[in-house]
Amino acid sequence: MSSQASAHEEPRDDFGAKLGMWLFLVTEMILFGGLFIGYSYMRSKYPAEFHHAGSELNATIGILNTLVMLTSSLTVVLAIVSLQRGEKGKTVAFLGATLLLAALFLMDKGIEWRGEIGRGLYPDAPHLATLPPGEQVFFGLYYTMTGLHGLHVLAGMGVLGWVLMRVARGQISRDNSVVLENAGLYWHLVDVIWIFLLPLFYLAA
Amino acid sequence: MSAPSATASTSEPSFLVDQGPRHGLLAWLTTTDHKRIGLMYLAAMVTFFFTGATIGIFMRLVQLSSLSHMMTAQTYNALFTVHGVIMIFLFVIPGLPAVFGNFFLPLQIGARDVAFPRLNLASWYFFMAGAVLAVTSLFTGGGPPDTGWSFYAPFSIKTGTNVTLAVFAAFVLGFSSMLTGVNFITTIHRMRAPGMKWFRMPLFCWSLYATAWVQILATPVLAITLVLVILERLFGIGIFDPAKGGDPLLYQHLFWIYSHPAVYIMILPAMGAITEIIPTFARRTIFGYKAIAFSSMAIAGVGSLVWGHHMFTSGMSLTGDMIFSLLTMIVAVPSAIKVFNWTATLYKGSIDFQPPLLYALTFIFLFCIGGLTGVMQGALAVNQHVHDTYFIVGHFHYVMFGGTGIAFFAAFLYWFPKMFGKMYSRAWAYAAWFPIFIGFNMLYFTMLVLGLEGMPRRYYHHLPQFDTGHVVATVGSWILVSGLLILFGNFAYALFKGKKAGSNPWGGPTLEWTTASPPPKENFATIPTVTGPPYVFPVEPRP
Amino acid sequence: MGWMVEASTSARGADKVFLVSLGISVFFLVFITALMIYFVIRYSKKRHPKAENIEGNAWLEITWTVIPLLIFLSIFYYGWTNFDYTRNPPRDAMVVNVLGRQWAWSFQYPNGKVTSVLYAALGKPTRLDIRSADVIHGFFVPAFRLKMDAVPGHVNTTWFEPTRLGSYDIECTVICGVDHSYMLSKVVVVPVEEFKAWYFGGDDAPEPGKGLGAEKSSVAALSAGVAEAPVLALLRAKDCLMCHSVDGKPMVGPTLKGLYGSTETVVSGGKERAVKVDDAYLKVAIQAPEASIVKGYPPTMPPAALSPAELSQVLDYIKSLK
Amino acid sequence: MTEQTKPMMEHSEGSPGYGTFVAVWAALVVLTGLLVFVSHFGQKAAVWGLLTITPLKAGFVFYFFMHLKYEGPLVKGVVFVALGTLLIFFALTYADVAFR
Repeated sequence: MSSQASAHEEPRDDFGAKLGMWLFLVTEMILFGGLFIGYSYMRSKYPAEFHHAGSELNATIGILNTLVMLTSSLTVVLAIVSLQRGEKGKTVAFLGATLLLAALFLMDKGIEWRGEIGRGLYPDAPHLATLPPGEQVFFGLYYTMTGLHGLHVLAGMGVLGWVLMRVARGQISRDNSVVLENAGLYWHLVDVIWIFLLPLFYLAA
Repeated sequence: MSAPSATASTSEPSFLVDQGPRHGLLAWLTTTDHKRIGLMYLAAMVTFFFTGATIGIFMRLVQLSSLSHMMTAQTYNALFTVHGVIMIFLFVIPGLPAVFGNFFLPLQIGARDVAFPRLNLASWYFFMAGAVLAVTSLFTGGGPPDTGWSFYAPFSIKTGTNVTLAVFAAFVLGFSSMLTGVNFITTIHRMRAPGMKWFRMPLFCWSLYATAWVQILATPVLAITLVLVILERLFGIGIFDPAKGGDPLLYQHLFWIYSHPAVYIMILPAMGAITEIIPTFARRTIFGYKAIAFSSMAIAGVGSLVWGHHMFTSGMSLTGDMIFSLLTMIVAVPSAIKVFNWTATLYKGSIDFQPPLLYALTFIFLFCIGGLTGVMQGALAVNQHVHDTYFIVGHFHYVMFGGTGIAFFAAFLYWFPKMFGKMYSRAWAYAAWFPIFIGFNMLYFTMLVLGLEGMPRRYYHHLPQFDTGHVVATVGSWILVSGLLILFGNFAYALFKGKKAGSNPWGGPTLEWTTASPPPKENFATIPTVTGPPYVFPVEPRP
Repeated sequence: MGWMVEASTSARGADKVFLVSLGISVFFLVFITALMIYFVIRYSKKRHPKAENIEGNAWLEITWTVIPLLIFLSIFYYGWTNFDYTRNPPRDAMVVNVLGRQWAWSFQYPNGKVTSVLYAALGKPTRLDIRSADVIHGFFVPAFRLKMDAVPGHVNTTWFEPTRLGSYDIECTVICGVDHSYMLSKVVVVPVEEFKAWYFGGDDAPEPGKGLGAEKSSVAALSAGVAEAPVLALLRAKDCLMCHSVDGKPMVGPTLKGLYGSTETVVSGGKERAVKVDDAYLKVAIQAPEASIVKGYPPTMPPAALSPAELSQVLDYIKSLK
Repeated sequence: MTEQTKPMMEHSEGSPGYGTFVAVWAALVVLTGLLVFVSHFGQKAAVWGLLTITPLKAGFVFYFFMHLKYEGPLVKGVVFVALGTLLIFFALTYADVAFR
């Protein structure tokens, strides 16, 4: 990691890289944690409104997306196993599958958002303004949290796509699998966050 | 360090000399050398500090009743907001960790660099990007924000000024802070020299370690809070807007969950630097090494749990008031422990009263006033009176300026010869102390008194009974600034014309003093092996 | 605190806590400072050339951990009891609804009377239910050592029992916009009989507190409407001056100064158009404001209920403000 | 670089195969089904499901997918500190919210 011109090349520190990644994930956990605090604060303030507003969401899409997300997490972890066993073809295939699933997830999400926006359920919409205050907050949180999660999915796709390319070119192999492992850690965290979002929004009713 | 086994050979060129393929400014902007990055932070921060101070001077001038027409109330509100944003996010929070932490953490633990040098450079760019955004927010949109640096909702979501961009700037700066935290923790865990056990680390490193944890655990909450403010302003998501069922108190909780621990991000590295200076000039080992190390961790831990004391008058539940007041009292204890340990370190030493020690002891005095006024307002009944008055303004300037600011100067005086290989004029460093000390107390002690009399903070226009106090404070601000100019003029002069400093002008015991001044690019010719605790005197002379 | 007025029971309690914590603080500060100075002189290089390496002392460490802890905890407890007192109003307290808005306070009494200065009877508890109409404000009476924020969406309660006649400052302590520092008022503490005379009197009941020095303050003069043009009193009574200034200062709404005859961009029905401000426009803008809001201002003005006579009076006044 | 050579050995030997992870995935799907099922029994059941099954699922992902099972005490400690801090943030916020 130290500069190229260095006369004293440091040995690569894979554990250090992983520790750094975990510390970064800590910041992500707390980032969403802040939103979870906000959610629980508001839910304890407006239990009935949250219950009612939750019924406006399409639980089927939410559950479907959960399955997509869980499966994509599986394919990433399988990609790591195959990389460590030196099965490059499988690694590429698993990562490709992950990317496809991620795209499917975002598509689902897009369809869902479009439906809700079509029904006038978005911040500052005239229809939403007629609903009780607690429900407006529910939708504010819903768009913020799923939107931020969606951005993380997008970022994760970027990272995994980059890793996929480098695996295909042979630049990432079993000797430096820590890159893929770290990308995988990030993806799993995105998965964990969705695991929490499902009951908070879709199963609240 | 008792007889570190290796030292730098004097033949290697210093890190200030370009050694890569690139030269000049470009070499600096693309460097991954922690020392160069530290200096780049330093250059930026000194600039911001003087910008913030200039704004402060103007704020004081307005409070002279005869000059109150020099600007409108709107301009004044913008000034105190910008003063707060610059000083807090661009100077005090990153000040010691980003400048001296970057420069000296690897040197003190005997490493060649931090764990992620490129990430370190990225942090600097995030920092500069945030700074540029903050400055841009002054001249675009609806003009500079006028909410105070705390951006309280719902005012911050209603005002027509350019809060969105300013808040985004703070968000980016938070990113820089978090990445630095990740970097430092990994560095301390992975890069310590052979034999550098945890309890052989210099205490400055301990304080950086504690700080880094707070940076990681608290900053994301600020990030998300600021994102919510931006979304609120752009899309009206309604989480903080009472008209839509939102709750301004939720904003305050989230904001202070970060921003109180931020105070400890500011003060912990300052305490660490002081802990380095005192044993060096007392020529004896630190009193109670473990107590100081653990108190750093305790401050980081308990300090993250006291945010509610900013909300005693907000209508929080009485239970909340009680718990947060109790925790606030408890967090004062580890700070007290440190003060006692520092004082005890002077006992039976052989004190060499050099400028860094003078400033370090000044830190202790001013920090005591800051800390004790903190305890006073942690008492609920008193808080109710002094909250949001000049008492608070005085208190946190004692902590942040008298504490972190003075510690920054002390650290700079202490490490300047190591960083640049030059020595400043000690006589002028002493001379600068008098106006700084006198002006500081005239300015901020008066504020404490004004606050008790009922002068609210963030007031463009004050009631006539506060006239005298404001005149005293304003005159104090002039004296203070003249001292600062002498201090930094001295540094600037020494940078170009200073006498050469040896590798260990103070007789410092820790590893950074075993290498050349300024250090070579690789820090150490061979990585030292550590065989004992950090503060061992007498220091054996280097071969 | 000799130089400050204690004008309520809560002030007395708060000051006691303050003095105790101040005493402890000063003691610690002097102790540490004196010790530092003594050590620096006594153990200077010249007097004490050979340092002794003392690594620590467990008993000493424990002592200076436990003693400060106990002291701080007792300060906490003492502060809590006096705080608790201000948060639990007695049942017989008169309830006054306090409303903060940009940038004025108003006080509504149980019988419906509304004032811009808070009247209170000596020795009688007054409970304050504090609300805000827009952003957060802070309700602060230094002489009572009492502070409570006005938070939109919340009702915050506190109370006081005045122990001294007089008029005391009310200040806003939370930054709330451009005129934050002018969001001032007074608490006027009067004898019970005087308060009753005003409270139970009709609209023409004499203002209490004359001769207490209240009228000396510029704020009180403003509020009492002394020597004000009648039309200004009308504008104040209709709450116009809460949002519009007459001296060119920007507030929530556009200033009235220099308004007449100017050309403004207004938004109506989502479209922008330029309008010359004349009698016709002003009449619409006053009576149906939501139809055409000047660009850059929030659409928050309520229609003003003015009689035709009053309306022409106001129009003439606006014309006169060049 | 120094004394922390212990955690370096991690998963290189005895690292789990495809089967383990597929089994974990199946368990996660089953738990999701259970969560949805439970949430049909009214608000109270849904909240209890949220508070018990969801952390369990997250725990599975952390423990197996994110290889926490195979990490040394340091990484486990990092996660523990993060979750502990969040928990305390929640608790102290509720010190206000729950007693209003």
